[in-house]
This record gives sequence, C-alpha cells and structure tokens, in this order.
Amino acid sequence: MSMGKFLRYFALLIVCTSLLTGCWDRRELEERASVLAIAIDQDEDDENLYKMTVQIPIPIKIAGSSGKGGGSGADAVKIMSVTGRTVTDAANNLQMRLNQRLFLGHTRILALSEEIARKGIQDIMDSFRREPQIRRLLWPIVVRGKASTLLEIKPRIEPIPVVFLMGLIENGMKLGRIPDQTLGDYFNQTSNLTMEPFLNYVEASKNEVSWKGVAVFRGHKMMGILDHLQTWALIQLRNEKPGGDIVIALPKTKNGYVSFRPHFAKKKVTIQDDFSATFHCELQGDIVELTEDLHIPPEQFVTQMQALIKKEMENRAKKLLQQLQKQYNSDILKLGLTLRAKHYHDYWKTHDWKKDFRDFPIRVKYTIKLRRLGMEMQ
Amino acid sequence: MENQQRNFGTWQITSIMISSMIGVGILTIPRTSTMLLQQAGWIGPISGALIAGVAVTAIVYLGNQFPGLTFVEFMPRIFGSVIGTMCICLFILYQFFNAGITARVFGEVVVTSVLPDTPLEVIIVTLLLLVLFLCCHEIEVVARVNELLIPFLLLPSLLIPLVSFMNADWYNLLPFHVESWTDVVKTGLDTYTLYTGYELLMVYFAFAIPGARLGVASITGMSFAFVVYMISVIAGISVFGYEELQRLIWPTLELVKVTQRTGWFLERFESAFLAIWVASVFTTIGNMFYATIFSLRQWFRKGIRFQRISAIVMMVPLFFFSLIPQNIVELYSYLKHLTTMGYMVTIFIPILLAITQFMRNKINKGRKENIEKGGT
Amino acid sequence: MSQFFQAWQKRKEALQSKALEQYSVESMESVSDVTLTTNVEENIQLIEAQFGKCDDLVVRRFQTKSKAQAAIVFIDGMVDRNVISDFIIRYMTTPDITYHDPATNELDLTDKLRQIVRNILSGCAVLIIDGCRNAYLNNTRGWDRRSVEEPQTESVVRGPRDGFCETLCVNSALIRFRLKDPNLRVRHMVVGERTQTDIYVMYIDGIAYPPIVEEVIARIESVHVDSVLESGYIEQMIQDRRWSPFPQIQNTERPDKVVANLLEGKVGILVDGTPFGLIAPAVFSQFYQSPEDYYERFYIATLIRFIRIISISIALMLPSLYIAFSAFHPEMIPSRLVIAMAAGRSTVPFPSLVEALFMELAIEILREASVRLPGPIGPTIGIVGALVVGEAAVTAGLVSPVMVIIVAVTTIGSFASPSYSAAIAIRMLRFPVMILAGMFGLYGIMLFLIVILIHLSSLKSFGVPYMSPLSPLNLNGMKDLFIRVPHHLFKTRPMMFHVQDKIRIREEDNPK
Amino acid sequence: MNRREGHGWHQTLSMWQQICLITSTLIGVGVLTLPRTTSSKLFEAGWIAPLIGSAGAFVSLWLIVKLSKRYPGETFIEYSHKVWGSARRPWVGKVFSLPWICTYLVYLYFSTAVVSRVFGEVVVTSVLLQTPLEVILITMFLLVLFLCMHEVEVVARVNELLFPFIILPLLFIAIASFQKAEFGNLLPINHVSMRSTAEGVYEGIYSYSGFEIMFVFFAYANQNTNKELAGFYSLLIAALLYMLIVVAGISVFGYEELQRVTWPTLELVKSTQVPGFILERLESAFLAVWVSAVFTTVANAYYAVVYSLRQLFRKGIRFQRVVAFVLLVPLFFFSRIPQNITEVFKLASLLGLSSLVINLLFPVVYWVAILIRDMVTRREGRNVDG
Repeated sequence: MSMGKFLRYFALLIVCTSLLTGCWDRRELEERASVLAIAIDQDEDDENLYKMTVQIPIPIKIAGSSGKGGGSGADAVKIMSVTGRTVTDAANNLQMRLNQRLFLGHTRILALSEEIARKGIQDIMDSFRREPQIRRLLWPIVVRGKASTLLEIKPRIEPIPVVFLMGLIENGMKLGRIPDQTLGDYFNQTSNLTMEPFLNYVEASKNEVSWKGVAVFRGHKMMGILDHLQTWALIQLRNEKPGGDIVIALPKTKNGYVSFRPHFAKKKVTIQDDFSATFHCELQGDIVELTEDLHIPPEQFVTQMQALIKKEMENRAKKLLQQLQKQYNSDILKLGLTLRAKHYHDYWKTHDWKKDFRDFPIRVKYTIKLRRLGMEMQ
Repeated sequence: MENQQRNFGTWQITSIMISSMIGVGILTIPRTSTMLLQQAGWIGPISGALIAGVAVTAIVYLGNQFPGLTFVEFMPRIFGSVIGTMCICLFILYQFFNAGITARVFGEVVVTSVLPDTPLEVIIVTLLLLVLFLCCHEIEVVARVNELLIPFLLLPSLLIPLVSFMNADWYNLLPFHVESWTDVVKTGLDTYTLYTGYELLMVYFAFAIPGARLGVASITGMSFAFVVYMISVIAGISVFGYEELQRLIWPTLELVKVTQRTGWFLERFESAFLAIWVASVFTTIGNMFYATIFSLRQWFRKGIRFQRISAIVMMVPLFFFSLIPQNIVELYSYLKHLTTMGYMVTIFIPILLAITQFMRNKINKGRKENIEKGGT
Repeated sequence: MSQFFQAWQKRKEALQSKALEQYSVESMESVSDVTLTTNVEENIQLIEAQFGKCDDLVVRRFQTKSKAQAAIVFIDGMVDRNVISDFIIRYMTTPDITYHDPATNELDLTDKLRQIVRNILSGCAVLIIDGCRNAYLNNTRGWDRRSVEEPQTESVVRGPRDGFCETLCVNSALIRFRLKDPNLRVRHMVVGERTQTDIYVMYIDGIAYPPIVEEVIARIESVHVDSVLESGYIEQMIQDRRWSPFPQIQNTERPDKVVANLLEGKVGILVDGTPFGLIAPAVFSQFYQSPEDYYERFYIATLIRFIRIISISIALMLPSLYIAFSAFHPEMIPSRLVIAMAAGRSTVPFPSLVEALFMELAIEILREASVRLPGPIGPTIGIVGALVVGEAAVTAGLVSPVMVIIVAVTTIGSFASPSYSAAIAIRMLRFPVMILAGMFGLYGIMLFLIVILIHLSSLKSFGVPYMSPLSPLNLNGMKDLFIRVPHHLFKTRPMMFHVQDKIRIREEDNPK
Repeated sequence: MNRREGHGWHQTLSMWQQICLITSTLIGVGVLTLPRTTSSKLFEAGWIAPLIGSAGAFVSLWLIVKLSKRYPGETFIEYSHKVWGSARRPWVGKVFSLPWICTYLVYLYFSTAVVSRVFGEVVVTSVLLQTPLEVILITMFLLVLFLCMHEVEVVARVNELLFPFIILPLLFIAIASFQKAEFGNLLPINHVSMRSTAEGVYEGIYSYSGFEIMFVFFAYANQNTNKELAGFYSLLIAALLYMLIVVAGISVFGYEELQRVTWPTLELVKSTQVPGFILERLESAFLAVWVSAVFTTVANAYYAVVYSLRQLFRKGIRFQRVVAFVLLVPLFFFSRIPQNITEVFKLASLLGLSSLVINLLFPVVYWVAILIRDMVTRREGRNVDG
C-alpha cells in the first residue's frame, strides 16, 4: 500500500485541471443579459425580415435589491428591438448592441404576432428546438396585432412585465381557466401525427394584457381563434380542467341569471362501432349566483339547474366542434390519439385523419353535478 | 373476550354524552327551530329536550338495571334473541349511517366556507382516518379523549353566541306567543335530533365505575347540550331575525362571521371556528363509529384485533356511503330519512326496553312475593 | 511521476526512522544498566549521577530503628509528601512500630538502577538502606491533578457530565467504573523514548476480535518516537492511511463513549497526560453520531441524526453549490430569485468563486481568532466580527447579501457535527470543492464527490472498511447508521467489527 | 510505507455488490438515448425492447456465471488458457487463448472510449457549452485513473456507494414526468412485426451490454453467493428502469417527437417541473448526478481491462497503476476520433453489434470448447481404464 496515493493523485487532478485553465463556462449572473421574454413580429418595412423584441431586466433598478429601493418600476426593464432574416440572425444583431452575453435560460414567454402565426412558424421554432438554453416549459403566446406590445405593457403591480404575465398565466392555470400550453407541448403536438397544436391568445393594450382564448393551429399555421367560452369547453373536454364560471340567462324570467362554478371536470371518450365519438364530460360545481328567486323547492331547483347547465354546455361544445371541424379542421381535442390507440387496425390504418377529422361524427354529453348552493339555503 | 374494566367516572360519562350530542347539528339549529315557530324558535330546544329526556330516563333506568352490560348483552335478555338481534342490527346500522352522514355534512361545511377548492373526499378521508386511529384503541381511551376534548367543544359553542349578543336586537325575539302547539311538537321532533347521541350511552354506561351516578351524569350532559342549543338559537334569532335565518345555510357559522371585535389580532373567525369544530365533529363521529365497531366486537365476542380489522373494513363502505348524496339538497333529504330511523332507534327502542324490563321486574317481584307468600 | 514520488518518500522515511533509532539508542544507553551496591552513599551517588545536577531531586538521609543508614530519593512535586513522612520515614524510624517495611500501598524491591531511575521519574520514592542490596520502590505518586470535569468539546444535553482528565489511572478508573466486567482487559504499554508515556490499550475479551486487538498492539509497539505528548501522536502514527484527510481513529473525551465502543468490539487507547482517548477502528458514521443518540428516545435521535447529516452536507457543499448555480447554471434558480440575486451581485467586482473564498477565509479567521481570545471575549468578538464584517462587506459592495447568508449557514452547519476532528476534515474539503465548482459547475462538484467517495471506499481502519456498514452493505449495521432503532431491537452487536459475542439482548432473559 | 492491512483479508464481493457492479455498468449513457433508439423501430411499443434485450442478456450472463463456476476464483484471463490448452503442452493454451483475450480487452477498451465520448457530447451540447470536449474527457479519465489505483474490492465498494446515485435520479425522472404523461401515446402495442421488434431490440442493444466485465469480476464473488440470482436481479433492475424511462419518454413526448430529440431522457427532465421545489430546470443537476452512472460504466470496463493486463503479465498493483496511466493516453485520442455527433452514434451502434458478438459468441464458444474437452478427457480416461 502506498500512503501518498490520495494526495498525489488529487494533486495531479488539481494541477492538471488548473493547467488546462478552466472556467470556460463560468459566467457570473451579472455578466449575463437574461432575456425574460422574446417577441417576434414581421418587420414593417421588409416582408422577409423578422423583428425580434426582447425584454431584459435591469437588476439594479429592481426594488428591494440590496436595500437601495428601485425607484420607479417603469424602467426596471430594457426593451430592445432588432431585425434579422432568421431568429438567430436577429439575436446576433442584438448581441452586437449589448455589453453582456445574451442568456436565454430564463426566457419564460415567447410572443408571436398573429400575422406571423398565420403564415406559419416552423422556421422560427427550429432555433428554439436546437438551443439547449431554451426551456421546454416556456409559454409561447400568440398576440393580437403586434407581438412587441405584449412586452411593452406597464402593469405597475409588478416592476417587471414578464413576471406579471407569468403570474397571470400561472394563476389561470391553477384555476383551470387558462390551458397550460408550453413550448414542449407545442413541439410534441406538432410532431405527433394524431393531433394539432394550439397556443394561448392574448391581447395587449397600453398598460394591460388580457387573455382572449386560444389560437388553433394546423401544422405550424394558425387557423383561427377560439374565444374564452369555447376554450373553457375545450379544456373541459381535453384537459379535464374546470374552466371558468358559467353564466346562463334564466328562462322565463326578465333579467335573471344563474352562475355555475365548476370545480372538477372529468371526461371520457368512447368510440362507437360505427366510428363516431362521444365525449362524456362530468362537471361538479356550485351555484355561486342566482339573480332572481325562482320560488321552487330545493330538490326541483337542483334538477332544473342541472338540466339548464347541461343544455348550455352542450350547446357550447357543439359550437366548439363546429368551429374546430368545419372551420379550422384541426384536431386539438386529442381525439385522433384515442382513435389510433384503440382502433389502430380497423380505423386508423385506412383513414387519413388530417382529412377525415372534418367529417368525423362527434357528440358531447355533459353530466352536471350540482353540489352546493353557497352560504345561502337556496 | 378480554375483561373490560369498568372505570368510566361520572364526568367521563357526561363528557361522552355531551360530545356525542353536540356535533354538526349546532350549525343549523337556529334555522331548523325557527322554521315553524318563527320568533319563538327558542322553544324548539326545550321541546326537543323534553322528548329526548324521556328516552334518556329510560336508558338510565336500563343502565342501572344492567350494570356492566352493554345493550348488545342485555337486549337479548329482555327481548329474546330474535327481536334482540334485530334491534341490535338496527342500532348498529343507525350508528353507522349517522357517522357517515355527519362526516359528509361536516365535509360540506368545510368545502363551502373555508376550503372551496379542496375535494370533498379529501376532507372526509382525513376525518375518517382520525376516527380509525381512535378505533384502534381500547374503550377507555375513547372516554379519555372525550374528556380532554370537552373544552374545545364547549368554549367555542358558548363563546360565539355570547359574543354575538353584542349585535343582538332583542326585539327580534318578540312577540312572545306561540301560533300553534302542533308546530311546537313538530319542531320538537325536529330539534330532538340534535340530542341524538345519547343512545350511545347504552354502550358506554356498561363501563361506568360501579356506583357512578348515571342519572346525574345524563342530566348534566343533557343540560349542557340544552344550554348550548338554547343560547345558539336565541343568538341566531336576536342577531339575524327569523326571516333571514331561513335563508342561511349554516346560521351558526354566520354568527361567527358577524362577530367582529376591534382590537383583536385576527378578524373573521369562521376558519378558526371550523378548525376547532373539527374536535367536536370528530368526537361525534368517533363515538358513533366506535359504538358500531365495539358492538360488533361484543356481538361476535372477539378481541381488540377483530375490532381493528373490522374498523378498517367498515371504513370503506362508510366512506362510499358518505359520498352517496349528490348534492347538498339530497344530503338534507337523506338526513331526514335518517331522522325517521332515529325515532325508532333512539326513542322507541329504549322506552320499550325500559317498559318491558319494568314490567318484568314487576312480574318477577309479584312472582317472588307469590312464592314468598306461598312459602309462608 | 508516481515512481519519483514514491522513491522520494521512501528515502525520506528511511532517514526519519534511522534518526529515531539513534534517539532511542542514546536514551537507553544513557542509563547504564548496573546493579546497586550495599553502600547507601555509593548508591546515592549512582542515582544522582544519572540525574546530573538536578535540583528537584530530593535525597533525605535518616537512620532506621536498627541504626542503619538509609536514604529516600524522590522528585519534588511528583510525590505525596505526607505518605513519605508518615508511612515511610516514621515507620522506619519509630522504634515502637515493629513493622519493618514502609507502609505504602505498592511496594517493590529491585537492585536494577535503570528501573529505579524510571520509577523515580514516574513519582516513586526510592528507599535505600545500608547493607541492603535491594532498594524499596514505594508508590507515592501524588501530583496535583485536574479534577474530573465536564468535557469541553463533546458536551451533551442529556448524558453523563464527567470527562477524561490528564491522569491515566483516573481515566481508566472512569471506564472501569462504568464497565464492571472482569473480561475488560487493560494492556499497559510505554511509548516515547524520552517521555516514557504510559498507554493503556483496553478491550473486552470475548467481544473484541483478537486480530484487531493484536493489530492495534502491534502498531503501537512499532511506534518509535522520542515523545508522546498527546494521543494525537499515537493516532497519527498508527492510522492506516497517514495522508488521508479523514480521521481513521476516533478520539473522545467521554468515558461513556469509550465504554459504548468497547462494547461494540472496538479497542480503546488511553494515553497518559491527555484527556483525549482513542477508539479504533473507526468508521464514517463517527461524523454524525453522538452518545446522546442512545440516551434520547429514538425518534428524536434519528431526527437529530438526519439534521446532522444535512448540516454536514451543507457545510461541505453549500458554497460550491452557490458558485455552481450562480456562475454556471443560473437557469436552475427560479426567475424571480435570479433577478434579485443578479441585483445583489451587480456591484460585486469579483467572480462568485473569489467572493466565496474570500468570505469563507474571513469566517475561518474569525473562528480561529475567537478560539484564541480569552474566555468571555471570544464569543463576543465572534458575533461582532461576523455581523460587522458581513454587513460592512455587503454595504461596501464587496459581497452579495446571499453570500453572507450562505457563509453563515455553512459555518453553523460545520459546527453541528459532534466530532470536532471530523468537522475539520469537512471544513478543509470545502475549499477544493469550491475551486472545482468554479471550474466546471455542478459537474465539477460531482467529480470531486466521486473522488472523495473512491477515497472513502478505499479507506480501511484496522481492516474494517471505512464506509461500512453502507459499503459493504450490512443490513444489520444499518440499524444504527442513519436511523437509530429502538434499543430493544439492538439484539446483536454490529457485525462489521467481527465481534465474538454477538448477542446483546438474550431473548430468554427477557420474558415478555 | 509497508504498512500491513491490519488483519486484512481481501474481502470477496457480496451478492449485493455483484448486483451493484452489473447494474451500474449496464446503466450508462445508453439511457440518455434509449427512448429514441427503442421507439425508432418499435414506435409506441418501444418499452418491449428493454425486456427482450435483458432476457437475451441474461442468457449470456448465465453462461458467463457457469464459466466462472467451473473455474471458481479465476478470471477470464486465468481460465482461458486452461480452456484452450492441454495439460501436457501449456503453451498451446496460452497461444490459442490470446486472440480471445485480446478481442475482449480491445472491445472493452474501445467501449470505454465511446462511452466517455458520448457523455462528453451530452455535457458539451447541453450544459457546459463553452468548455472544450477534451477537458470533460480528461477529467473523466483522471477520475477513472484514480479508481484504477485501487484493488478490486474498492471498485466493488465504489459501485455500491454510487448505486443510489444511479437509481434514484432515473426513478425520480420517470415518476415526476408521469404528471405530464399522455398514456394514449403508448397504444396500440400490437402493430409491429416480429422483424421490426428484433430491429428495435437491436437498436437499443448498446444499453444492455456491459455485463461482460463480469468475465473478470465474478472471480472475486463470494463463493457462497448465488451468482445466477445476482445476475438475474441486476438485469431485472436495469430492465425495469429502462422500461420505466422508455414508457415515460413515449408517454410524454409521443414516438414521433422522440425521433427528433437527441437526448430524450434529458428532455424529459426539461419538460417536468417539480411543484414546490426550490430549483427549476433540473437538467444540469441531473447530468451532474449522472456523472456517477457514466463513471461507473467507464471505470468498471477500464478497470477490467487494466486488471486483466495485470493478470496476463502476472504483475502486482504497481504494474496495474502504470498500465492504467499509460493506456489512458491512447484512450484519450481514440475517444476523439469521431468527428461529429452522427459519427459518435454510428460508432456506438457498431459497438453495440460487437458487444452482441462478444456477449453471445464468447460464452458459447468457450462452453463448446469445454464440452469437447470433457468428452475427449472422458474418452481418454475410458481408454486408460480399458
């Protein structure tokens, strides 16, 4: 046994590694320009150029850092725009204007203008696929009008607009109102032969941003949008998320409304032998509002309301299906996946789903389970 | 079978009685008792107490007659084995369903008011697991747990109505007149359900220390519950007025909400109230379920291991049973059916038992006297 | 390269051992191995010649009852004077007392000069009587000793409060007092050519594995050194790998710990003149195990063990994780936090590696200083130093606020290890990890961890693998590795020390 | 210097240590690409491949175990010349066994080069983008060198200690990614032909090789342990983990997307988020922990090479150290031969093929040789008797 082994070889290790002058990848936090969000637009002047806008936080301006106070939150971020033939080209041009290296590891939002989305975004997405720094969990969003407007909002609640946006989406996800569509999901859905992707769709005004629904894609091309009511029906049927409150006009009253808040959603898809699909969706929830008293006993009230909500939801789903099938011809319901999984030999092999989805008979059946009436007795 | 020691003191018996009686019912009692009687709703608890009192007397009588025996043991002696077995079955079923319904009602309260996004199942399961843990222990542990939890039960249920008297408008209680006496009886029959739980004494009396004053214990227990209910009803009526009470689903909880005091650390006590209320609901369900399981154990003359296994096994149907009502309205209709069954189990059977036993004693005495006479 | 190293080392060692041999030859030779004569004065001269001109050597001449010349020789301060005057001189001079020998409790006769000198040096009073060839060696040892006090380095909340002191016989008595087992064997050895330090090797016959005991004794015997001033000398001379940063022999101030380890089949080594005893063989779990674990109920003991393990990992890795995360993988830190951290770092002119090294160094200096500072001031200076320096460094923009938190947590973490010498190893290894983290990020940290792991698994302490019972896996030993199972489940002793008597709890003695 | 090991006996490998050795050698860089390679031919049913592959591997491992049982306490190097030679002329055995030993060693040697190269590629493309590939290789080799300085029992113990670092991250990923799983992606399972099943199994064969190091290490297994069982358990663990990862990959991504990502397992880490965890984006952490898995694969194979050479030349530990050091230099250059990632993958699949040959051919040929020898000796014995 030799005694000095450990020390000797450890010394060797240290000496060798330090002789090789390490620290290639060491780049301190403050030496990285962390891009929190990227927006991609068509350049106004040149059809073939992309305009890329990025949002970079200015650490020293962030309130609360090292106790200095942040001053006005308005200029806590720097917004820069560049043009380029491709995304990487634009990023290159941007790097030339920055003192620090661009760092995409913290990019949380990728905003795409509707114009670009309608043209197809395959070329844009390729660089996001290859770049290892990009997170698969970032949220691509389609913006009405210019995508850069999304980065330029001044929400005031948060000093950094992207943090506000993240909060908006995360909260919506938790409530089950906004679908959690990440970049990774988009990749999976575009690769997958059985389904089509969709992305969240927002509209930004000067100081605010509001979620408007989802943009439906076919391949890499945006086909159109679904408004928030349809989206909620979509996520009930697709993601088993409850969606938002359902407000329905009460029949036989002048101006009465009833509001139903779903808490849990469950769905089941069955394929009949004659190749038609039925979505069974069960919603559990409470009555949260009843603007006009109906003066009927509770038992009757419950059954009446359940029937009312069921009818309303089935109508909405029918509209949704109409739009998806006839207008956009895009299967974002993951119906094709079910078909391929369960009826591979007898259906999938003989049909071209991308074409046949349009005419595939789909029915939706809702089951409403009214659980509670709130703190009121009726 | 192991030898169960008879070591429940008078106060332990009292606390078992109180905590089995005071459960989720208190959350709705201001509404139920004013439904018919309106501003004179406070008569409800009185008439309920009177009805329950009769049954309690019967049970105390039985307890004194059969010291150290649970009803599983003495029922066949009085009724004979066939009817006795039926009665035992009925009793066990009633306790079982009652435990399930109580758990469900509590789950509803929590889900509606405090944790709206938590699945109801989770709340029920956690509560039932707690009960299961209790059921793994011997019966003396039940008594001790009840005894220790009494302050958690009495303090909030007395404190909340008393504090809310600050907002009381006493005119809400007037005029003092009763419209119809049939309403009083009806309300009495309704409010009497709040006192159910005393029938568990048929099990627990068997473990009282020889010489424990059962009568005193049950009178104390009844009066505690009575006072609590009375105050709640009065507070409810005087704060809200009976018309508003009809619209509130959990009036006592609303009482907590209106009770706000400046200068306290916290505002809005309903979450805290419900958190403490877990103790009370737990004792109610725990006592009921324990009685079910324990009766089974006695019936089959098995040991503690049987009790543990059957507790686990019974927990599963209990859980699913508690999920049967689809919504709150259905839940209340189930509750109503259960009450009907309750009349049978909690009033009819004890009284009948007591009368039969009384008659038997009389006959026996007569016979004895006859024999004595014959001897002389 | 390795060849060169080895050759170089070999030569060095050869030189050292030669020098040592010379020493021992000299000190042995210096006491001429002669026998005494019958003449008192001659003998006194012989002895005095050995000591040279030594003023603390006391020679008291007197006449015995039988009118023979006699002298008593001892070293001032090492003897109990009352014993000498009352039980030696008075017994020998008073005619009424018919008893002829001195009335001391340990009496020996010899005529060998070397033995006499050795005994004088260890506190005996030597009585020489004219006409008698043999000298009486009276055990009159009695110097001032520190009383048994609470151990300073290993204090526990619950557990015995007595610790070892500097006197060997007291220390062994503390062990005997706890372990009234006739099978407890004590081997006496003397190491140190000049210091002549007494060493007790203790083990329980029938539990300890004989080869381990023999190995310990053989290794101690092979130690040739001029002085042994502390048990650390022995520890470093006999451990398996002298170049390893990890302590392969455990040291302790607590007799209860020694006893517990003896009962697990280990060997205890007590050295005269130091309150630190040694326990061999040692395994890795010494880093986070404390005697208290066995005194408290097992839930608490287990929880505390896990806390210690966590704190040791923190002490080893937290600064380097900070470096790796902030300089290499900022994408791992949540976005909201990364902006705040970047804000904190924006004024700092150094890379995070330098920042961390700087702060760690500052803390080490503070700690060393507060150990040296006189009693009551020490902790104060420590706190003031840490607070003031930390705050000032942040305000001056030298370090980021997060760094201060990290350094503080690291320092506190390194104190949670119950073994001081183990904690030192961890503290030391922190620096290379930081450097590697500064080079390769998390990859570097993992590289170093694997190096440490290889080293640890190659370590053996007296034939027992250092990482046992984790590797080689021993499920029986796992009972006392991370969790401490309740005492009634410790049915056997840990097998990894090859114990002879395996049973700890005999079932038949414990009726249910 | 010449300190005794104490009462030091050389400890033999326990069953658990054998399991750790085999499993951690099996699980290496292959896992990072496994979901892609298996689903390329098998599509949705990619998870079948690890099961079939491991079953095949077990047959081969079983033969190896039998070989080692026939020559207890001897390594492949030691018993080879007994198999090929005759008692009268020992040189025959030495000469004839040499090609087999050489092939074996060269194969192991190159596999270490390829594995470390693949790992280097992963690190350089995904975490340490600016760091030269050479640095990653050198650090990895230095680590391996450090292990090769020690005796066999240390290797076993290191594997044992690193075992949880290999198993836990995989389990963690698989379980964490199931929250994003779309199980419809796993269906249908019955639309691939036998031929493409075989092809699919072959594609991932690279992941179930590595157990051939047991040609050497079984010699040190404790004679009282059941080696077949150890082999079975270790292959079972590996197969289950592989299956879990493949299932996770397919169900999260769908096989179409899997074909497009270079390191599917790494992408799995990327697309999962652990709720309530402080850190985000665990791929760097995963790769860091994964160093240990790669290290065990590379180091065990390299150790087998070096140790075999030591046995071949009947030298001591010092020879082993020098050889380990010297052989690293060509290894470093070999690992740099592939010019780009496609070539690396090509080489890896070539290696898979050769592992197939080695793992199946070697034990079978050896057994045939032994059986023939047995027959011959029996006949001779009968002749002598007659």
